[in-house]
Amino acid sequence: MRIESNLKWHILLILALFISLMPIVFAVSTSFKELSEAYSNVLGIIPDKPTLSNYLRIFQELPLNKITFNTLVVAATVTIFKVITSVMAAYAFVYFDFKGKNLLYFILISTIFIPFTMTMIPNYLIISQIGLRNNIMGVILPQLSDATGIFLIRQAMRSIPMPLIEAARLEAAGNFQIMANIVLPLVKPAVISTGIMFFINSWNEYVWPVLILKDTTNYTLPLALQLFVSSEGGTDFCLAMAVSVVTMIIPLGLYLIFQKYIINTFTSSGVKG
Amino acid sequence: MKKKFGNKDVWIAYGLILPALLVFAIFMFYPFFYTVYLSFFDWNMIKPVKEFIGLANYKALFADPLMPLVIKNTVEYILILLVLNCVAPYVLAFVLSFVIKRGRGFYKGAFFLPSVISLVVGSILYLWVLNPVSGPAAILAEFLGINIPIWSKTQGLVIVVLSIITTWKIFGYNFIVIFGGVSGVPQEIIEAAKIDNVPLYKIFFDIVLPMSSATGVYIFIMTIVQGLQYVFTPVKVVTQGGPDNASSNIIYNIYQEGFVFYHTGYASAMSIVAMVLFIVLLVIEFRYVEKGIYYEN
Amino acid sequence: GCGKSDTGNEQAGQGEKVKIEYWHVNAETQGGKTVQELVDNFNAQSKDVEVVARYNPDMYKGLMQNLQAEAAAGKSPAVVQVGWAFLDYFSNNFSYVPPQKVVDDYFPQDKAFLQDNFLPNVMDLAKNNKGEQVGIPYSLSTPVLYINKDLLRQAGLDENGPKTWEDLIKFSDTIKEKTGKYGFYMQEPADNWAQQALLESNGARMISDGKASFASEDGIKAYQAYADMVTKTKSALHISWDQGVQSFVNGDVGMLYTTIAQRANVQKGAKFDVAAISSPAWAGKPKRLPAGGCFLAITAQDEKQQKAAWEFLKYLYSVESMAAWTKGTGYVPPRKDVADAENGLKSFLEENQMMKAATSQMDSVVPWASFPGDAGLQAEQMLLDARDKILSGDVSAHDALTQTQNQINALLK
Amino acid sequence: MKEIVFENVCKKYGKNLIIDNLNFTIKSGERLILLGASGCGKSTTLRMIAGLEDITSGNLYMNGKRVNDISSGKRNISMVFQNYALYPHMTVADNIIYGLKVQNIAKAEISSRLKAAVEMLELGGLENRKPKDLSGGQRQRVALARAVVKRSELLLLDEPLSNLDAQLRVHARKELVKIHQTYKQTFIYVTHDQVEAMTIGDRVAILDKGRLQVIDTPSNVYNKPANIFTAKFIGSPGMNIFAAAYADHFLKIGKQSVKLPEFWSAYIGKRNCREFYLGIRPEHIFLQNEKRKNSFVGVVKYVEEYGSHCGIYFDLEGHEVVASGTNTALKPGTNIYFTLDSARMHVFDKESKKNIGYPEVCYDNVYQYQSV
Amino acid sequence: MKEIVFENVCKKYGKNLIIDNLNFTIKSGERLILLGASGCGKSTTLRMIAGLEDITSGNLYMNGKRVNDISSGKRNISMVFQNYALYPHMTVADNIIYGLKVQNIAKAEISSRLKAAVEMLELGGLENRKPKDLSGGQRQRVALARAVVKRSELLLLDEPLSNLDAQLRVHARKELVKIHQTYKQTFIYVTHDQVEAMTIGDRVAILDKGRLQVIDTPSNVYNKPANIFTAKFIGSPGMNIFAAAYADHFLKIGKQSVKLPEFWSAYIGKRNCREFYLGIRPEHIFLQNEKRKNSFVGVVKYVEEYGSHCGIYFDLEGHEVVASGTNTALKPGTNIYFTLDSARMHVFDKESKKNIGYPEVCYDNVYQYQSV
Ligand SMILES: Nc1ncnc2c1ncn2[C@@H]1O[C@H](COP(=O)(O)OP(=O)(O)OP(=O)(O)O)[C@@H](O)[C@H]1O
Ligand SMILES: Nc1ncnc2c1ncn2[C@@H]1O[C@H](COP(=O)(O)OP(=O)(O)OP(=O)(O)O)[C@@H](O)[C@H]1O
Ligand SMILES: [Mg+2]
Ligand SMILES: [Mg+2]
Repeated sequence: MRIESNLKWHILLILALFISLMPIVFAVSTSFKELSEAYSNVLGIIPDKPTLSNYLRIFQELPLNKITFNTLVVAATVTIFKVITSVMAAYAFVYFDFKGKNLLYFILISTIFIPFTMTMIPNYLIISQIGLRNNIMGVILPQLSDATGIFLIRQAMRSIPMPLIEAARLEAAGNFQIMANIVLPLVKPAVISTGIMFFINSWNEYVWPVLILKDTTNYTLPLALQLFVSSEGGTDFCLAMAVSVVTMIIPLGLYLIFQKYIINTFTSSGVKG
Repeated sequence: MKKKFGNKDVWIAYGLILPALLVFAIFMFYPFFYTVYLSFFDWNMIKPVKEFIGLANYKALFADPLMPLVIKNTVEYILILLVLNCVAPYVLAFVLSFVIKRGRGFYKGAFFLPSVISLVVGSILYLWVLNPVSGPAAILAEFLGINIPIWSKTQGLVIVVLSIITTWKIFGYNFIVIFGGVSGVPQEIIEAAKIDNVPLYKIFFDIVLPMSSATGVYIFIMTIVQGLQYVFTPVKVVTQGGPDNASSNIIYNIYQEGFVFYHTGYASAMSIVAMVLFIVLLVIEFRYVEKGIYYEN
Repeated sequence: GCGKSDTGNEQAGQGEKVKIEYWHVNAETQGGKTVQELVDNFNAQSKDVEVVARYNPDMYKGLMQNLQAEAAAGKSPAVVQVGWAFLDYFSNNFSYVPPQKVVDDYFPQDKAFLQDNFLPNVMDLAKNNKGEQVGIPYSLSTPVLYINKDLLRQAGLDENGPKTWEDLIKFSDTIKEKTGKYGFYMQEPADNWAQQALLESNGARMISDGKASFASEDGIKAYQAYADMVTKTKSALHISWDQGVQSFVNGDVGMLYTTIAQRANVQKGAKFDVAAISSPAWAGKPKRLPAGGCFLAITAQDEKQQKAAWEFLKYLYSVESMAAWTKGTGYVPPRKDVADAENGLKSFLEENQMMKAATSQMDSVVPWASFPGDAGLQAEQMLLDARDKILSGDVSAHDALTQTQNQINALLK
Repeated sequence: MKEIVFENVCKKYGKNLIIDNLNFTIKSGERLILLGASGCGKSTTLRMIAGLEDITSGNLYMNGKRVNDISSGKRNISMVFQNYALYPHMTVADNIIYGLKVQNIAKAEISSRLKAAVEMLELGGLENRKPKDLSGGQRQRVALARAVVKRSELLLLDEPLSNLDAQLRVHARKELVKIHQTYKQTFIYVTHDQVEAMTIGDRVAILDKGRLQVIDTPSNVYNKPANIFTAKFIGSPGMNIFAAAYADHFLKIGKQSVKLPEFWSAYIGKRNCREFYLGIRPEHIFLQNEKRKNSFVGVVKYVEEYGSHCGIYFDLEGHEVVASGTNTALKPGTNIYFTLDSARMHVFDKESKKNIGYPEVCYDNVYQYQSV
Repeated sequence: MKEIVFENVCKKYGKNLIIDNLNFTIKSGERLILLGASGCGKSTTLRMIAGLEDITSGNLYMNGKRVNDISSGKRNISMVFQNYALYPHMTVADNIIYGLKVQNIAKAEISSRLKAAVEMLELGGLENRKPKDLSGGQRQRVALARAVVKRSELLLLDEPLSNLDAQLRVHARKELVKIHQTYKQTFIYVTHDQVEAMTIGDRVAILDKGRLQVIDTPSNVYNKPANIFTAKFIGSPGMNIFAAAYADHFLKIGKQSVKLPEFWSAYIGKRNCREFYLGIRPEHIFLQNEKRKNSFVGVVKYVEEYGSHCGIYFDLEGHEVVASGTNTALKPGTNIYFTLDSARMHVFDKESKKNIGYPEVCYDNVYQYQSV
């Protein structure tokens, strides 16, 4: 395809990027400032007097390693479980005909529209009853009932040309093999992007863990962030930004690792018909 | 017409759905019915007795003068969100897939970046960045001779800013997903259109959009769903629903009724009504939109 | 540990320490560290009690929510911080033991502890509208006026700041005229605390006889004067709290009316000559400043827990603990003797002149108005809505306050 | 090694009847060619055999067993799809051996089969490419290789060579036959190429709009077509067919008439055919430079050159007729004289459009009439 | 109506050189056939002309203007893609007219063109189907219809008829020529079908591994192939080529030798060719029932029947040779005698594999040597 004069597009894109990335740059830069500089040198991206004191403080005052680990466990468990069950269910919905399929699907998908605040109280009672308060399992469990993955992956599976499945079936490949060798590789982009979404959402989940977790050693990162945001005493932006940066690092790193992979999967699945 | 798998494999299908179904039963369906149950009671979460009041909560709901405002705010917010998070990423994905070649990977990575960051962080950041008196945006605007209005206390504007904050969070993800859908349109089909001298915007509307409509619908729904879920944080951190409820919306209102005023029954009724509204939307989507969607099978 | 159940506040086995939970709202920037220090010290010295501190985000409202959920699950912590605004709501909805009762039941030797150590007007803050002592005042904050002396001088004003609200209005307008910057910002969080000070100091009362009564002539006049600064002369800023404080610290606002609890933040952030002075009064009228902060209530349900709770409380209210607490949070100590004691705050107060603004106005402290009954929280929200209406300039203070008063009274019935 | 029986098989898409009551048997080890116009239902038939398409009504048997409800995987079949259906995410090599891997065949065996297939289909050097980086013909060869390595009992081929150049096609065709001779699979082969049909097929089945027209050996189909449809369908250019009449030993075409040989006169006379359709293939029209006894005359319209020979189109009493020849210099508008090879004439009933058959003498000589 | 000039055009995919220094001119209004083995770069060449593929180096001109950087849309081109590239979400009718709609052509005009195309390609009744509900051949016809309705100056056709049955193919081919005669577009046409190449092409270009082998009229390509590659590539079965020698008026093949006609002796003698490759097409081998003067002898290997004729494969001094014939009854192992049509013999240089040319007498008679 021809490369036309795309300068105007590039300018537009860079501008949009500037707007969307500025806050992040800002957060990182503030996390290395002293409070008085954060107020007086608002625009300075590189601090006049760069300091690590914010980071030192938060790591001294909080078991941040443990907290990060907790968050990772929660996000990873939730992601893995949801991705696996979503793929399984989506596969059943796309490649099987069975009684009540459409109704079941509709009911599952409808739950996407149930606000979490609505099921929060009963869920809290359940988690209390099975004794999982102040336990990251209690944070994990209710997050598992989420139909968005089923929805997205089903959409993706529906766009696989049927002849590919047929060809595999002719090869006497069983359900498991078709799923593993044909369907999964072809819906990889969808699975990965769903997984990323799950991970990020769970990583940043705040309302529910606040209710469940008590000890700082059981905390997840967003709760740790909340420790530095107080309305009455005023927010110490520098500390808050330092925690924010810690909160961002892992999902960002994971994304950067996966990004190449995603680009590859996107570009290698282009043959249809 | 195409054959699916043989009939006797049906139990496999059930087996595949079972794990998901189990979690749903415990953490979604049961709580849901419990909420329905609660909506017929007057209760504040701790009183030992729940007082059965029939449909009174629902009646009160429809009589509440706040409801029209809250619904209007919700609709406004969603509309803005849809423009910023469905339309814009679609255009961007199209441009990146079929118009420009250079820097594709870079743009993809960069646009996605903000969506990995927690909204609490985002809200705090924006509160600071967009401070109309002394935030960086205000200082920059001052160079250009522009005064930033005090949005957090301005009706209408406050919704726009909340939308911007959630957009910052949602955009990147939507973009990546749509990019996947858009770049799944076979190159040769675009080429066929290019040979016909079809202008770019027509390629977009006539070919790319319909062919990636499955993804589009997903993003459309997710934007609404996630948008409503996400907006909760900035509303809470930035405006608490103010000024004078100008930034409140259905989800925040449910929260406020349920967890600030402890009108548990009333909040439950509100949840039910909200959900019914959304499900009606969903049914409409299934009925009409789904027909126009192109699926490979 | 999956399936490991949490036995925290239930019975503890013999020989083991009794474990109790202490719920607080102190973020790391707002005394959280001190809470942990105090708890650790206590645990180290106590033979049979172990305290677990639990932070509750989103201030007292957040704590109240969590407590609600906990209660719904049939559990409760032993000691909780209760915000003044939640006094009535708490006493109506949760089961607690009056501290004196615990003392009387189990600790006869401490019988006079509360009487001896607290001013009666301070103790009264923690009484509900039925006159029952719900808890013990723990942290106190009052609104003070922070001033940017550089800006005042620049505007040719007295750098010691205004003494009355009337002066403050003039100061504000002058700053606006002379420097182009904003003259004044009064905190606008999701509560009506600062505004109560403004109104009640002018002779109005938020509540009288269990009914809303703020829309009196005095109340309306005070509110309108404040609103005029925002809408007419535009010398005062109408913005959210965080942003308002930020603007003051950045030097864009001349005077900031907010809680003493923000002292550390202002002091650390400001690069100009900053000071805190006592809350202004209306000319010729007495100041009435609502108490911010919280009291501690005992929510422990059984004897063992209640005993442990008191042991912990006694520790928290010791002079040393109180002093540490004040240093860590910036609150004003509710207990007598702390300010002047050598092992208390003596040297601290000398070094931190800003604190003086708050300690010196202790005699003007009144309870933070909280509307009785389940609808109290909703009433509070109505006041916030009224504030937005008035400050947006669309509705006069008279109309908005009157209407809101009527609505609240209708609700309270 | 698989016998397949169609018993009243019908297939509908929605309301459209696509396959209309198929009844025939494919013998075990046979190479059956499926011919028919575009859209007549060839691919659908293959797909039903493969179990990829439900059978709307009727029964399908394999080796005597009803298989309507047996899943594809259990039928031991390989197939070359018309649009290849290559796995886009796998390399060429992986595409080819995927089915073998699934069957847990030994590594060494797999790689030797892969090597053989790659060689046979000239895919060397492409093993690690993805399908999208291949040319059309290369993709088709990968699809073919994938079907061939499996060595299953039944090989379904849907226009497997359509995108290959002539040389490669000849080569692949021969290799396919070799494979068949080694493994004796049953072949069902869809093609539009007459040479392929004739050289590969043991029998040819011709479909028209979902209905079976004829199933017979290639040479019978070509030389003794059962009806006009078949006659016209095979051969390129197809058979010339035009209305003719018989009267008193004379064959009349329009205003022209020539005397028929006795064996035809007797045959037609006995059947009392007055008017009928006469069929004659282009290569059985003998062109002459000048008028002779018994010759017809036509007017040249145009000449098409095919390389090895040419097609001479001329007008005969209002019918367009084509004859094979080598003289490309014939000018449009000039007269042309010709005789018909009477041993290769076909006569079709006017009503039923069915072949009325041949006099005995034609039968015997059908392959030897012309000396080399 | 469009003249196209390739000037040192090269194309690389990664490191693979796919098109190697193309230099040739396609005349305005010409019908050019692109031939070549699978994977030789035909589609790539079309795609470069269409502007869908960047040109790695060299220049491409249209009507004298360099178009390397002109976008496809501005080139006024229609194209039939090898894999159709139909819009899957549009009906057949919409697929066909989409390009016209975009150009804001009047409704009436659109519908009349649609009607014409649907008729021409026998797509009636399918107008409202989606591509995935069509058979392979139907899809191809839709793709062809889409290209044809546009009436642009340049029509690029990538194996446009490969999935059609013989009858339809003949029909479509003729329609295409008619369209060309009406609109005088430039056609560039990729095909593997020799008959199509010969009948449609004004000239034929043959590619081998991305290099242009020859560009000439179809009859020259067939009858006077410039080199062995071309000679072998066109014709099916292809030309027989085997090592031979000349000595003293005699043509020697293995141990057999026959006397050459004088014109060949002189021609070869003059060029001092001792050893060379001899080429002879199957239809220029005359089979005899018994040994005659000047005839070679071979041993029959097998016979392939093609319907209108058959291919007789025999061994001649260790070379496999094929001759056209009609006698399918020849038994493998029997002796076969034949002569070569000396006017249609081709002699290729042993080193360069290039054709050394023909004696004058062959030249003149090349089309008339055999009487009809
Ligand atoms: N994206 C690509 N990357 C690498 N090689 C490619 C790519 N696309 C095509 N090729 C190679 O380029 C060569 C030419 O391909 P092209 O499609 O032009 O062949 P073709 O002549 O049209 O063949 P066919 O008759 O089989 O369609 C082939 O060998 C093919 O493998
Ligand atoms: N999903 C479908 N819905 C409706 N009609 C269909 C569907 N699939 C195929 N058809 C129709 O069924 C008929 C038979 O299709 P089939 O693919 O078997 O034809 P074919 O003989 O293989 O033709 P070709 O030679 O063109 O590939 C065609 O007319 C086609 O239009
Ligand atoms: Mg087909
Ligand atoms: Mg090609």
